[in-house]
Amino acid sequence: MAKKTYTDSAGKRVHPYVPEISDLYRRGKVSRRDFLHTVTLLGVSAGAAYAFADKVDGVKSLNPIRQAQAAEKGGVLRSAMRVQDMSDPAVFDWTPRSNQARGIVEYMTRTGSDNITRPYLAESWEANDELTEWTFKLRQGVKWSNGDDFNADDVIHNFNRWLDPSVGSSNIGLFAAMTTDYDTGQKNDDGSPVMGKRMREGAIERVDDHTVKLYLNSPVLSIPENLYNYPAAIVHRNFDDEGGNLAQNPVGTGPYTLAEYEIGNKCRLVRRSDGPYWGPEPYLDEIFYIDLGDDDNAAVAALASGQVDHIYELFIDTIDVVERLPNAVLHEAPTAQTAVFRMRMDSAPFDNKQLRQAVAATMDHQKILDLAYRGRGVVAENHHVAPIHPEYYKLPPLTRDVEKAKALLAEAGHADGVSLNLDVNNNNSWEVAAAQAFREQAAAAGIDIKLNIMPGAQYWTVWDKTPFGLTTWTHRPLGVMVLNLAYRTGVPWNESAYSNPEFEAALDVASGILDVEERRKSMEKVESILQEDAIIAQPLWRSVFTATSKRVQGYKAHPTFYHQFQTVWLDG
Amino acid sequence: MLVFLARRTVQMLLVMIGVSILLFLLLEIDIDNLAIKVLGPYSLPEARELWLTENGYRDSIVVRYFRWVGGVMVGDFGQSVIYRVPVSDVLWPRLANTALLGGLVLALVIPLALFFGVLAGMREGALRDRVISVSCILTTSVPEYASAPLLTVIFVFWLDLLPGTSNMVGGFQWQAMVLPVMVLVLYDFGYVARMTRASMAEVMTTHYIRTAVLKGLPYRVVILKHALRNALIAPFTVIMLQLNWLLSGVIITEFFFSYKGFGALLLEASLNGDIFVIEACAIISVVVAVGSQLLSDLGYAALNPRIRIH
Amino acid sequence: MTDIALQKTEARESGIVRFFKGVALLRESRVGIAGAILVLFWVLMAVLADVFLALGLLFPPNSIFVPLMEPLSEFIAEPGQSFDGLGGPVEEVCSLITSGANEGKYYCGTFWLGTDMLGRDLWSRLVFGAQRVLFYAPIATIAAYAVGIPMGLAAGYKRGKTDDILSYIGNVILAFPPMVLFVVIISVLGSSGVNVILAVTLASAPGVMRIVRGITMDLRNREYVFAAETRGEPLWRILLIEILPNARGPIIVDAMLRMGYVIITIGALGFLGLGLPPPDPDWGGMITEFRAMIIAFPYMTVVPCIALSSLVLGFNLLADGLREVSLRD
Amino acid sequence: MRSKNREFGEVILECKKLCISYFTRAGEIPAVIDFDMKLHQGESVGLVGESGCGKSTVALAIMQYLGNNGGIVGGEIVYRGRNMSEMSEEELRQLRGNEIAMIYQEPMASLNPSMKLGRQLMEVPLFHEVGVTEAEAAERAEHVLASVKLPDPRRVMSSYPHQISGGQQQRVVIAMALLSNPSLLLLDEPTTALDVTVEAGIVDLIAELGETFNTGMVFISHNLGLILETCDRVNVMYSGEVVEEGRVDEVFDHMRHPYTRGLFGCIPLPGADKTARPLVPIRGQLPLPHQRPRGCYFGPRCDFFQGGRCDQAQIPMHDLPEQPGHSVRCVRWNEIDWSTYNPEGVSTEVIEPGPEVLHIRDMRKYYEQHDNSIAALIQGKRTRYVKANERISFDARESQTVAIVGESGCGKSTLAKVMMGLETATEGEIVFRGNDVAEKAVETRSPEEIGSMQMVFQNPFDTLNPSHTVGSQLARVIRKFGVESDPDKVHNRVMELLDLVKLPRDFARRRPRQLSGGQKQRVGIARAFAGNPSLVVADEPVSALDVSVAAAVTGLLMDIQRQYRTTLLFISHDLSLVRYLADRVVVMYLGNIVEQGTTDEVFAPPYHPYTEALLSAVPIADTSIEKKRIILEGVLPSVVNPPKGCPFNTRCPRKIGDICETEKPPEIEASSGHMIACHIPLEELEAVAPVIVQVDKSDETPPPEPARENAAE
Repeated sequence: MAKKTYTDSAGKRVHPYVPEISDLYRRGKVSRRDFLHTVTLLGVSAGAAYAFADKVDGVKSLNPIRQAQAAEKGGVLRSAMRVQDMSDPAVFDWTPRSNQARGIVEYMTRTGSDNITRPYLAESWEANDELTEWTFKLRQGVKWSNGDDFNADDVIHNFNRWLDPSVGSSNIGLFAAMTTDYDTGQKNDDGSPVMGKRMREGAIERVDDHTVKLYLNSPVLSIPENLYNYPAAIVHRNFDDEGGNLAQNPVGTGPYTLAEYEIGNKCRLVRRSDGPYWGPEPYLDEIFYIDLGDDDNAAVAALASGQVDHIYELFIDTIDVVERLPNAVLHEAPTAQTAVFRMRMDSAPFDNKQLRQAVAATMDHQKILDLAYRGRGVVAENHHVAPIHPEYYKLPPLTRDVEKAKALLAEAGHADGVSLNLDVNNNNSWEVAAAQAFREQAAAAGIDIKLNIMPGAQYWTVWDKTPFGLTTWTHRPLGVMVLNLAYRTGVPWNESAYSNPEFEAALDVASGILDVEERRKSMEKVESILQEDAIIAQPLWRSVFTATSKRVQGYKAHPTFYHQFQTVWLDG
Repeated sequence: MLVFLARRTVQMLLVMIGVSILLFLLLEIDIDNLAIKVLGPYSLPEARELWLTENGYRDSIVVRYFRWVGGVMVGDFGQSVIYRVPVSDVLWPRLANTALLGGLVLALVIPLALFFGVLAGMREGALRDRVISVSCILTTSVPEYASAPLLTVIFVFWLDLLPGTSNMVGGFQWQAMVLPVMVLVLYDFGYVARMTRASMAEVMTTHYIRTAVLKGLPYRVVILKHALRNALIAPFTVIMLQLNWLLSGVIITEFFFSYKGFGALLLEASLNGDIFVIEACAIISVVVAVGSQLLSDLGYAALNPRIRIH
Repeated sequence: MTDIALQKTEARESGIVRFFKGVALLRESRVGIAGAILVLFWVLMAVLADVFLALGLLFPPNSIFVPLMEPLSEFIAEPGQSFDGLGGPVEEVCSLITSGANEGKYYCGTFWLGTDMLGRDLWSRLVFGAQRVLFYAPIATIAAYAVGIPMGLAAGYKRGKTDDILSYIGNVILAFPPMVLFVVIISVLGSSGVNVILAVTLASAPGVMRIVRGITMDLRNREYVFAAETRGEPLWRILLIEILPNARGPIIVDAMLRMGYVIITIGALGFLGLGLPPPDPDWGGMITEFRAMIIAFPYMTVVPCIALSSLVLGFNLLADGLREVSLRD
Repeated sequence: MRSKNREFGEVILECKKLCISYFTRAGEIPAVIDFDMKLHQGESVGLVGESGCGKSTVALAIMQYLGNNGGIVGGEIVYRGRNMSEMSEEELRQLRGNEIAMIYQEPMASLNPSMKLGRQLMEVPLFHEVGVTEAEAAERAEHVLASVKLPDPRRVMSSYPHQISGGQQQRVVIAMALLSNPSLLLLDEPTTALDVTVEAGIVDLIAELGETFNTGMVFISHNLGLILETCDRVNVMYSGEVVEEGRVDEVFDHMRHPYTRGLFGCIPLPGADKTARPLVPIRGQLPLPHQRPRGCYFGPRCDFFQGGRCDQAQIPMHDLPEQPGHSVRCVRWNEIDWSTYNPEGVSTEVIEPGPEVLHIRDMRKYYEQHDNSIAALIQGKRTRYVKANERISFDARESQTVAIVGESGCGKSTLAKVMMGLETATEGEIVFRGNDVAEKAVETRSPEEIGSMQMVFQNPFDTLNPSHTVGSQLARVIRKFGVESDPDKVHNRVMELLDLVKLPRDFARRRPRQLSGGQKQRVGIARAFAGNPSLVVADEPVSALDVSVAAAVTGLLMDIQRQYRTTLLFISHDLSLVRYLADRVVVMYLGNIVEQGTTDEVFAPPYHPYTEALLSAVPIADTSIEKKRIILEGVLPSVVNPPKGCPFNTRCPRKIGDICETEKPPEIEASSGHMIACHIPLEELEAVAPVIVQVDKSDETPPPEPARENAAE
């Protein structure tokens, strides 16, 4: 079948799926959110996508990027956040690090708090029908703070860095379709060579000064989204030659530069004065990150006494307090962040499926959500796909069934009950609370869970080894992303030692389907298998919270805590 | 005197050697764990092995110990895992902050405790003594982590008088010192005051005080010239040893108020497995503690003429 | 009467008599009485907690009912609701309300101090927390004495090399600020009840040793010790029979003070998240747990703060009273 | 003794019907009842009595310093016509240390340890006299230090108390008291904490100063001999009351109160003899203040007690018409016929000593002392020797009492330790019943060996373990020594032992806390005799007891010794007691034996100069005794650094020359078994007059001034 080329009103090519999904949307088969999310990923501008959606829905939505009226310029935004090492953006493994760098270096794309990905340093992009070739048009007229022009060389240099195993960037996993396996030269214990991944020859092409093209060896829809993943900030092409340290040599395209920086203490970004910023000038003169330690209460107390204007993340315990503070605003963002009680399939007694099912059957998801998270989220269904994921398929709701759990337990040979040790990390109080609530629920079926609460540092040394642990997973825009990361045989993050060929086959099928509706249908099987195998008992998807003082305007909480302060200004 | 000083210094060094061995054994005997702590939980076993070999951790434990001690002696504590900078870069500023906090606390505790202790001990069993003693027991019974939230509720949320944290990133703020200092003073004051009281009360029953009174000296002179110096000998040692307790209390208080001090650093390091920082903090705190003991010995000798000639 | 029988009944009778005499002496110290009352209150609560639970006066400490109830609120359940830890269906264990706004619902008790965010009864947790702390603190204290007393006796009696070595070990440990030692130990060993006991023992034993050593150095010059030596009594007998019983006065006073400090320490470890792991109710842990909600629900934090401080205060006052009485004697 | 018939000035202090009480939780406890006293300018009044009789309370009441819980509840103290209770605090302050000064029992405790002595002295003029400059005060202080015969006053001024010896400290305290030239001096047991030879010097000084300054003195002591030497009048106190008062000679020679009489019966005066005229203890015990009987407090212990008279109303003082100023608190004061009352105890046969039990030859005990100072390291002299015992040789026979006499630091306790096996001898032999035990530590001795050599200790308050009952402590010893092991037999043996020391059997269940000092000491004796020992070492067994109790315990000890034919090694500093009970005497000084022989030999010339000084120093409560006064100069040398040559050469009043400083003195055998270690030729020593001379009592003329030897100066 000959390929039909679609163009938009401006004559620009659009991906063939765009008209299709537009049609589905018009017919009500696809949610507004799914529609916006997908078409923007496929290169349709957010403005056009919103306009189309507005037309269909007959509403006038405000463009979320530009809604500031009466914004005042100037001021210092003081944000309570851990201040960490920020020397190399490619190896960032913690969001606060990227936030420190966000004002200095920028990304190719930008995903808003509405889960919509928009152009940033890339002006536009398009993918071929198979989603294996992606062309990015770079914005022109962007200048580095050292006066150089931003061009394709910068982008290619960054890809080279990310996909060079010696750099150690986690981007290598996100852009795995651009890599090839190679022999690292080291030997495994069994004598087989240790294989690594590195950039495939010809995976990236410099089309012209402002165009690059990526060649993938398998279809990936999330490339534009991945380009906003926190380690994907674009650094100058001479980054490595000039020391490879952003903190010491803060060259970037962003509107700010680094004025003060002390790990564990503070990080101050000030408006750059060495040349005009390519985009609209941000309102804030300075962004000042203040490290108040791991203690949430200190941050709240600081907010209460006006020492900070913004808190990076609020834990659930403090939201009552913040709601009561006269000068504070609580911001909530629903996410696909979760924690799973995961059972390691290769360790007794969890090698017994009935036992795992019994454990899962005792869980009252709603109650844990209410108790441990004040109901601020949605219940999860033991399959690690969230309702906000576009491919989410709604299975029949899970109900707690203590009798069934007892029966399963008896089948598993533990008619008199069983005693289990659960490792829990105490970094987040809600996890400890959830563990305690679950413990009481399981006790009703004769499952005695002993909680082994430990500091995060300790937990993260055993998280992928302990037979029974409560592990947090962060937000990812697509459900299959986590499933691929954590539930395939032998992948490094497969903390539950899960191995089910049937599941993997179903997941392969689902991952290869572009059609949202089709993919969703195929997810039914994926989700059901996971639920049935009961390797995780997953109570909830949580909202995340940040807080600002009342003088902070134009702020929206981001589900992954990425700071987008371009639209933020301060009153008074 | 010099002999005494030299002997105490040698003893102090011996203790330091013991402490360093203890710490080293506690924290660095399990080098695989050390590698995980340093390189992170996601690091590959090969990388850990490489790191261990490259950094000499496969050498014998004795060699490693001396290498480590050698580093510590010249102020090289290694590289912080969380801060990614040499430990000393983080440690010294933090220590300076704690010194400020501790200095303020001592500056308040010493005069207050001595004053009230002497006042109470002057007339043992009198109402004044009872009120002071019971108040001291009361404040000593409320640990820092109980008084800190209570005082925060009162002064930060209700009265809105003081800032709730003392991070001082925006520069020094005296207001931010008030709560941490208050919390530590409350807890520490009672102990020193009661020691002073006990010492004073004991001195007041001695025969030489009777001699002084029956010599016809005015009461004021008896107290100031005869009782006080002798009564202060015991509290002096207590005050210097108090530094040790202060360093303990500082961990909780700094944690509570996000004060960027040495105690918060140690706690954070230990929660995050930043072993070299833990080692450095522990060593430094012991140096401070043992050093204060030396000072206390010297002070004791200065106050107590009987010690001098021995 | 035989000699041994005589000795035994002697010891037993007089032991009891002396105990009551000691208690009676305490009567003469008002401060001591106040301390004894505070300690006794919590000890009774701790000992009787399970009885109260059986009588329905307390809820199981970890059972989850209704989250975030204010103090004094009544536990009203809808028919058909079920709560683990109530001991049965609402209809059976709670009383039916026959009039008023809640007519037709069931009254299951009162949350005297309200409930926490997990819906657990705060008062019950406080009482069971007392049980935990009054379990771990005495064990840790006794363990510290079990280690410190023999060391102190040996060092104080033998002097010389024995003393040098034991004192050196003590000095090394005492050189650490206590909390630094706790943090280091717990961060190496991990947090659990046993490790808390271990840490406290390690950190306190040298202090005990110093005290016992000092007393022993004084007592070893007593003539009855001299007499025992001239009889050729074995070392253990001299230490345990001749010296130790006479050191009990100061040791008991010190033990009371130390107990207070151990309670503070356990609380501090709980506060720093290094203490007894949840869901065991732990006062220090409760303070941390609720601290975040201090403005919204101040009583939640204040109550464990007061409970802990009152128990510590009790031991401190008791020690003061005992010392006062023992000095008078 | 002070000269009689001295003229005194006006009355400076008068106590009228003084009653003092302490207020305790148990209620009001009367400490002093109905106390009357008059003191004239220049007069010296003694208060004498056993512990707890209230004598110190009187002194503190005069100072108006009774503490928080004491108070004058009746009567008044009038100082120069003014009632002291009505004085303001400031007036009192002006009086204290200025007009009324006090000298205390423990000089070390009475001086501020952290203040230089000069400053402590200077405070007196600085705070009492207007316009005195520092320089003047310092000059005065230095001057007064010289007047109390302290060498090098300037050095003393800049010293701290711990840097000078105990005797010097007491001189400083006296100097402090004299600085303002007080008209009244209160001395509370000023010499009790000091060695006898030092005591003699202080007593001498006080007497001399009292006369020079014409000061009124209240001298408090438990020692009748001291009172005799220092006072004009004496008040004998018993349980808070004065029972007899009068001029010293009248009271001592014509005592009328049974208690006074009893007291004298308890002290070993030169005439006493353990077999012929043993001491007579007062029976019973001092009543506790809240358990005093009605009427006469001494009633229950009195041989002349008459029910219905003595136990009715409070007894008033009765004046003796024939002796004005001599009064007595006894209803039967003129009824008792003392001439027919035979207070002597039951005399016993003299026991012949048996075979030799203990044979010590050339025993040395050196302690090594490691000097870790840097100076010592440099010089290479890291080890120094403390010569605690140097060449000790003496023997003891069965049933014999051998006394070892010496002052503190003479090495007698070390000797006891070596014998008991707690230390092993450095050299020499200690042959006990045929076995050399010199190098046999107690752990290596058999229970039988241990049990056959036991010890009675000095301090009744810690001789018994307060944590165990009397019975269990005795039972332990019985089992330990293998005397009995069957529980019933052990129990019986415990009962026997209690019978032996004349304690009720139910004491077995008591704890030491419930026993008095004397009772504890009896248990201590029972414990020592539990293993049927052949040798008992008694280390100052009665020195901490009151005289009446001491007499009883001494008597008991000797009874048992006699019964068991035990050898008794009696360590003591009390020469009177030694003379009374010992068969042989060994005199030690600084680790060396300076003289040994039978009691009679040692107490009569030829003396070793040290023995001579010691004898002269002991106060004797007998008006018919005349003594030479020999005051030893200088300070007792340290055992760490003993003098070369004769150990006594630094203080010896008879030093003959350089030889004393360079050569060890030879042992002269004065007669068989009487050895003297001295360079002075025997003839010269034999020519020395006896120290103690009993004068004829029928002579009513006042005795002459005590002879003063030139050597004393």
